[in-house]
Amino acid sequence: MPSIRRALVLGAAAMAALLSACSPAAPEPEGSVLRARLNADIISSDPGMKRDANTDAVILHVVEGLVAAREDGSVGPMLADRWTVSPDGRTYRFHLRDGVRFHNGAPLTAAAVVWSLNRYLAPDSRWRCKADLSHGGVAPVESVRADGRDMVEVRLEQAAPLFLAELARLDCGGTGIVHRDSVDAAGRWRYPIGTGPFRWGEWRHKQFIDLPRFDGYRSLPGAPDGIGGGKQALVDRVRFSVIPDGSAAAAALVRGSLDVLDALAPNELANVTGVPGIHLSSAPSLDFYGVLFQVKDPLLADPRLRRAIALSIDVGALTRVVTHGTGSADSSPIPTASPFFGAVQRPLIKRDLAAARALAKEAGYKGQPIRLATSHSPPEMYDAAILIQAMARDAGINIEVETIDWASQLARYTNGNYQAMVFGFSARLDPSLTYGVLIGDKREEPRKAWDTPEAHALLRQSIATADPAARQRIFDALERRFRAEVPAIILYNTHRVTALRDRVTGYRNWPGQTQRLWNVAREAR
Amino acid sequence: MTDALLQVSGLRIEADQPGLAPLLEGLDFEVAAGERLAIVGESGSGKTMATRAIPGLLAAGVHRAAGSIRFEGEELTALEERDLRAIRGAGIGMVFQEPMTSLNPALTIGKQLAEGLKLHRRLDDAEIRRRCIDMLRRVQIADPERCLAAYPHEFSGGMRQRIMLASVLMLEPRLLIADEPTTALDTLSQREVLELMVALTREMGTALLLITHDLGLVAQYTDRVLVLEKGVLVEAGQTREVLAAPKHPYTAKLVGSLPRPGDGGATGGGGDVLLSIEQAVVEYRGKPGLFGAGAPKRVIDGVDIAVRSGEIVALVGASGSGKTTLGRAALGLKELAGGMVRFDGVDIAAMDRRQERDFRRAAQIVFQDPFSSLAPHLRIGEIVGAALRHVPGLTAAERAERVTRTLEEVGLAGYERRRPHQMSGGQRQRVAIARAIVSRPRLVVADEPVSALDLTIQKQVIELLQALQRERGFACLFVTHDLAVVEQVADRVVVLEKGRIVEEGATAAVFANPRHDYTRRLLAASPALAIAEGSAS
Amino acid sequence: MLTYIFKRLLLAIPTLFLVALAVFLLVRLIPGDPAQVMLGEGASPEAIASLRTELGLDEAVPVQFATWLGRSLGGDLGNSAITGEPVGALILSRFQLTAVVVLISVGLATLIAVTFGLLAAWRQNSRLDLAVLGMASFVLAVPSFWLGLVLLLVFGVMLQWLPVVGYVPFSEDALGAVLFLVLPIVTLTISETGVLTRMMRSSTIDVLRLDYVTHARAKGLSERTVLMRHVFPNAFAPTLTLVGLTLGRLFGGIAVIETVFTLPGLGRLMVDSVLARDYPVVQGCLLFTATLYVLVNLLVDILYPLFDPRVTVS
Amino acid sequence: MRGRAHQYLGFGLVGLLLLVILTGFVWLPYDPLAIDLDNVLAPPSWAHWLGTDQFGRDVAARAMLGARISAFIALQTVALTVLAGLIVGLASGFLRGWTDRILMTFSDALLAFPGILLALSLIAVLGQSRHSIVIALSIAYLPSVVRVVRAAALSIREREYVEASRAAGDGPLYTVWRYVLPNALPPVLIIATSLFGWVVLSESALSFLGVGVPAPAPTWGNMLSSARPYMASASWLSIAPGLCIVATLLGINMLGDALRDRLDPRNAA
Repeated sequence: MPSIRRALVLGAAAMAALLSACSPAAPEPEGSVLRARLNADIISSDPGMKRDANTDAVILHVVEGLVAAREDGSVGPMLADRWTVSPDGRTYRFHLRDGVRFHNGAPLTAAAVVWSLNRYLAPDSRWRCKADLSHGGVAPVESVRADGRDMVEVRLEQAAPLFLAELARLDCGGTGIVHRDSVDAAGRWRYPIGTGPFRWGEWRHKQFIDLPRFDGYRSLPGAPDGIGGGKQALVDRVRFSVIPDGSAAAAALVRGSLDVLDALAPNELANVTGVPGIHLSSAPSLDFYGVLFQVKDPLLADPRLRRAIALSIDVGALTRVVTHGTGSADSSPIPTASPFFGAVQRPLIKRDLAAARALAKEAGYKGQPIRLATSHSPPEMYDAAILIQAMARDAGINIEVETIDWASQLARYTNGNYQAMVFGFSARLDPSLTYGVLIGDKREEPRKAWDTPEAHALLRQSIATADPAARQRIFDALERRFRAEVPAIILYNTHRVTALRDRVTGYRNWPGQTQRLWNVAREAR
Repeated sequence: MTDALLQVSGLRIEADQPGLAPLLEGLDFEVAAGERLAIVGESGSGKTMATRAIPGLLAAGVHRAAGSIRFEGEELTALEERDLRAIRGAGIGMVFQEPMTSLNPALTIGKQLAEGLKLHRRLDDAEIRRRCIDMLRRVQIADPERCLAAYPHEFSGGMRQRIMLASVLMLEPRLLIADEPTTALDTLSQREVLELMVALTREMGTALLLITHDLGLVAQYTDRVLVLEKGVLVEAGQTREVLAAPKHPYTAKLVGSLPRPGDGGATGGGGDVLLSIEQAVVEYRGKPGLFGAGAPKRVIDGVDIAVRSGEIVALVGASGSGKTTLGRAALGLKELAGGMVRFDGVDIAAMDRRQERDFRRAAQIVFQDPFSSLAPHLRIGEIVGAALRHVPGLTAAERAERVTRTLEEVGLAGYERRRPHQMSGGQRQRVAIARAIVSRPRLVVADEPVSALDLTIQKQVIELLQALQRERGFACLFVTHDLAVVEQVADRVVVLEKGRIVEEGATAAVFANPRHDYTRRLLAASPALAIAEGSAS
Repeated sequence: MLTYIFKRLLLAIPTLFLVALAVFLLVRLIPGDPAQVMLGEGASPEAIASLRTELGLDEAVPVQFATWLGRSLGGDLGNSAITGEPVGALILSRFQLTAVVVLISVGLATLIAVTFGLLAAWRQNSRLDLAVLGMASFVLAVPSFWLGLVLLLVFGVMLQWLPVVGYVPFSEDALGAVLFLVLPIVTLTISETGVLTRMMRSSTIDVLRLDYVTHARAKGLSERTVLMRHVFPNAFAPTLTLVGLTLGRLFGGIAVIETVFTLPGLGRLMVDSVLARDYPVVQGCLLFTATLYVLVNLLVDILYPLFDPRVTVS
Repeated sequence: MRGRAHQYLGFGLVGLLLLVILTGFVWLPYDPLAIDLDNVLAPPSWAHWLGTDQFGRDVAARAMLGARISAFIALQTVALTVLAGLIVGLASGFLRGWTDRILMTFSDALLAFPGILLALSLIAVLGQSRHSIVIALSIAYLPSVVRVVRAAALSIREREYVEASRAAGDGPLYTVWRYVLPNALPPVLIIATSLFGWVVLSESALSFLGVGVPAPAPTWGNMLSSARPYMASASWLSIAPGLCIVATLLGINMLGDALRDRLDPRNAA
């Protein structure tokens, strides 16, 4: 018996040791804290290098670029308060704002900007926009140089109307300008020392990222607009908690352990709507979801069958159910919130079962199964697949849903290894970029769904054209071709829905889909 | 017997499940202080239940329905559990049958000995220890100090039963209930434990209630005897009188089934050598160590035995002598590490397929445990028929016919469709015999074929085996620890001790004039022989 | 004893090698790779190719395996392909939490199971036994994540007694951490109690049938003493083995509970890493849990003789 | 008595399950795959006894079809695992020696693999389908069955009737087939019933982690996991499949207990 007791005592001691062996103490955040949620941990703190949407959202609180995306998709000033473009469209001269300082107190200089830009464009850089801004890209940069203390000059190899839009791209970290001390002596990344309203604080992996207020922040004048405009940190600290599970996050919000629950999954809306003390903020996104077809597949090579499937789907009803009434049904790749969403883009493809049957028959379709790949990331893609399967069944089209995990889906998307696939594309601010994800040469990039010479030509035109009216005409032409060829069926654009505790004020959603916690206040209770 | 120590009257025990006949009915008996009383009966007679009811320790599922139990004038059935506990151990001690399970494997001997004393006598630890050591010495445990710190599994069955005895008698109870205390032990330990028990109880003036199925022990160690049959007391009286002149037919049957010298007797067969074991060595692999196997343990060490056709050779020895292993080796079921076994002159390890098939048919075995030797999922007909699988040229009908006839011969006509669990132990052993003889073997190895059976059944099975052997004339290697049986059946006897032959010869000669000390001890320890001699004198 | 431990560890080497090889091949058989996952939907083929080179994924698989195995033997499990954190440190930090939850839960479950299993068996067929057996069977039939969700809903959301997210390490906010861990621990405890209780009950019933229990009663010992001294240690030995197996299983597999309660534990790390194709982390985790499994079983075998001295370890 | 009551409850619940499955072959209240977008998340009513899900599909019909699919997956898995387990376990336990050592090393390696992760990776490799789930779960549970069979084989090979078979000149394969296998079946039968329950639970846990049986085919597991976001707002979605799982497992476990009592040698007549 004593030996048993000894064993128990030993066990208890071991447990106590384990308990106390946890990481060293960190002080409890003081002052006002705004708590927001991320559904997954960020991947790195290096803007636009190793990234995903969460990473972008967090990093954009810390760093700022020369220019910034505005809510209407256009580009406005940020660190540069003004700029000029040479008549040949190849030289951009940016004037830096006065009095802007990095988080370490160092002033923002042209030299710092040049250093940052060159780091992004360096040969070994993995910056997301590097390919676009290098030789062969949409806006190839020839050189970057400082002109005095507050002037930066960028020369391009050719005129590129999309150059500023590239610089403002959220998924490239807004081309955020960081201080040299963000990397160590060996050139390895440490953490971002930027100019944003919040400083880089503590990143506890898979748990949280703390961003304290930057007291020396110098705001642009005026109202906030997208990533730009007037920005102010109204709380002492922002904490992004990593909560992968949606239900748990909703419960946390209901409990009051969260202030801001962004990117609320549509199927979890019901958990927070109508709960006292919680209100919602929503805005349409510039993303789009749809079904991609592999036009090289023997069965789906026939556009009539693709059209038949499109005609069998009730896009409106599907959108309502899948997005729980939050999304906008949209048959065009151009999002409803885009300024280029016009009369040609607006009409939805109407469900017409008789026409669908007729087309399928014409195409010689005899009930061969069509495999529709989908995943649970996000769950709406899965729901959409289920509905498409059920709706196509009504038109005698036999779709088999194939659920795979996100990484597998991504691999198959990249290789073009699918018959049909429900897929979503994150927000692109410019329609050329939106079409760019669909149009491409399948031999070089098998992931591109649409590969006809006419589409290539129109896309190239849209990139080279600066006049909005001319561009609209190009996009209208693209739209007509798209609807005739049906390389993909577009279903909807989501709305970004954010649930907030009532004590949180000033939060606004925007089409860029990132949560913005500047200008947001939290009343003490 | 006015001041009886224990008075049981009108005891009735029933199963909890209603509607069943009582398991024990109207039992009356008394035990006087210092008296030695035996309760005998075969399995299912209710003898164990009767004694468990005394201190109120009936197993779950049965209960005392009526009757009174008075111990030292006190009515036990009326006592509270708490008061009853004060009597258990201190007043009434109990020793159980199975030495392997009656000591707690998780506690040291010292702790198990001490806990009774601690409970019933207020003594300090040093005194308890002193008494424990003293008691262990009295039950002849060699190194009592070391024993106290040891765990039960470190001891043999006989030693454990002595330790049990020590732990019970240390409390100096007035009554000791010993339930088949030596049944699970081999002949030698059996005698030693019983001698000790009798000597110690006599010394302490403790009454002994000995429950057994073995009339030999009754005769040797008790004053009075009660005979139970199916829950009813059929006869009671002075041991000597009851055994010499049983009044009840059941008692007579019990007494009649005791093996007696000269009974039946040997067949005196003996032709050519059929089986010859030459310089056989059997080893068990040692525990595998980190680098290869450990040192092998030699259990049979250079044994020579020859069995002639038609002869019965008994292989005797205490447990651990290697007799069972040798029986298996004779049939090639245990690999030899040295020497060889010849059947009809051919080395069985070097047989070709056809020879091997013939050998397997010609040499059969009957196992000790009728519960494990019959495949539980097969019918009797299939079990017996399995032995004919390798007999060439038999049609299915002929095979069935032979099975039927053989079952008739062993007295189980019409049992083909039954399954083993529907049969009694004796019947199963008959099936095992049928399986062995159905292929008309020339050699049967019988490995303790009756030691797991009740006495009356033992007698029937032995007689059956003898009759068949006489009729068919097969040779038989009869492995047993029971010398009474040996004397009854064997032509020759081979005595095995620690894997070596210590004595061999014609049965009568060895019994009359044992030359080796081990043989003499075996003979002396055999209670059945003692009673035969006792009643003769 | 030391020889025995040494020998057992030596025998575990082929097992662990097999595990390592299997996981290494398995993760590479799954479509998709970390480079694609990290760069996402809009990445250019060149970017993916260059990242693959950087991660060493375009070397031959046997070469990759040899390199990884060699480093692992030296104690270096490599760095996460996604975040670049050292895998060893990552596993340890996540394992602390899982270990705390699992150890406390299994400890509590064992305590409950032993108490009720013992009592139920002691009063076999009584109302108490019926209730215990019924509860144990019921608990065994409830999916643990469902149980967790229901508890979360009731105690976290409806009654608001306990926090639902925001695990903080003990060192930062001991009370907060304890409160937060209540629900996961309760869920896991309930889930594991069923099978342990049934095991304890049936092995107690077996022990109660043995002679030494009757012998102990025949000595006049009280029921309490009989149960605690004579029944418990013997009946506990098989349960202990089961506890060991349970520990081994749970150390690698409370991903579901961790998902429900948003715990940054080892199970979640493994599932996330598989889904993100973070090969080094998956490999490291598997090697870690497999080693742990071997060690826990070794520990049980070493502890076993305390309860059953018939079994010796050498 | 108690044992009886449990047995009857066990038989009753399993009988109910069978009844539901069989009824499902001839009659379902609605087409379990048909969506009705005007009637989503309807609470239980006379028209829809158990309500409708987020696509307006009838929960009762889906639970009935789910019973068939879940039970079928469990049966397939159990059959596959038991078959493989018997082969490996018998080989290991009867032959012993090197065969045993090698097979046991593999089995230990499998055991040391966290089950859920093994299933997750295997399903990712094989592609998400019913077959993958059956195969993955079979592999994950194989060592448990192997252990049981091996232990049984080890003990049976020491029985005297096996020796009797050798003494009669039977070859090892015949001995295994005729004597070892039939007597190893009772413990296998008992673990098979437990296995059935584990598989139902594991399938639901896999669905919860997103790799269960692919839609639109319903299983209790994927119904439960897709009901999860509506736990608070449409609780009927999770109650029906949850109760189905609990009832089935309860029934199966009690049946297993009854079987155990029946097959326990101590309780044999």
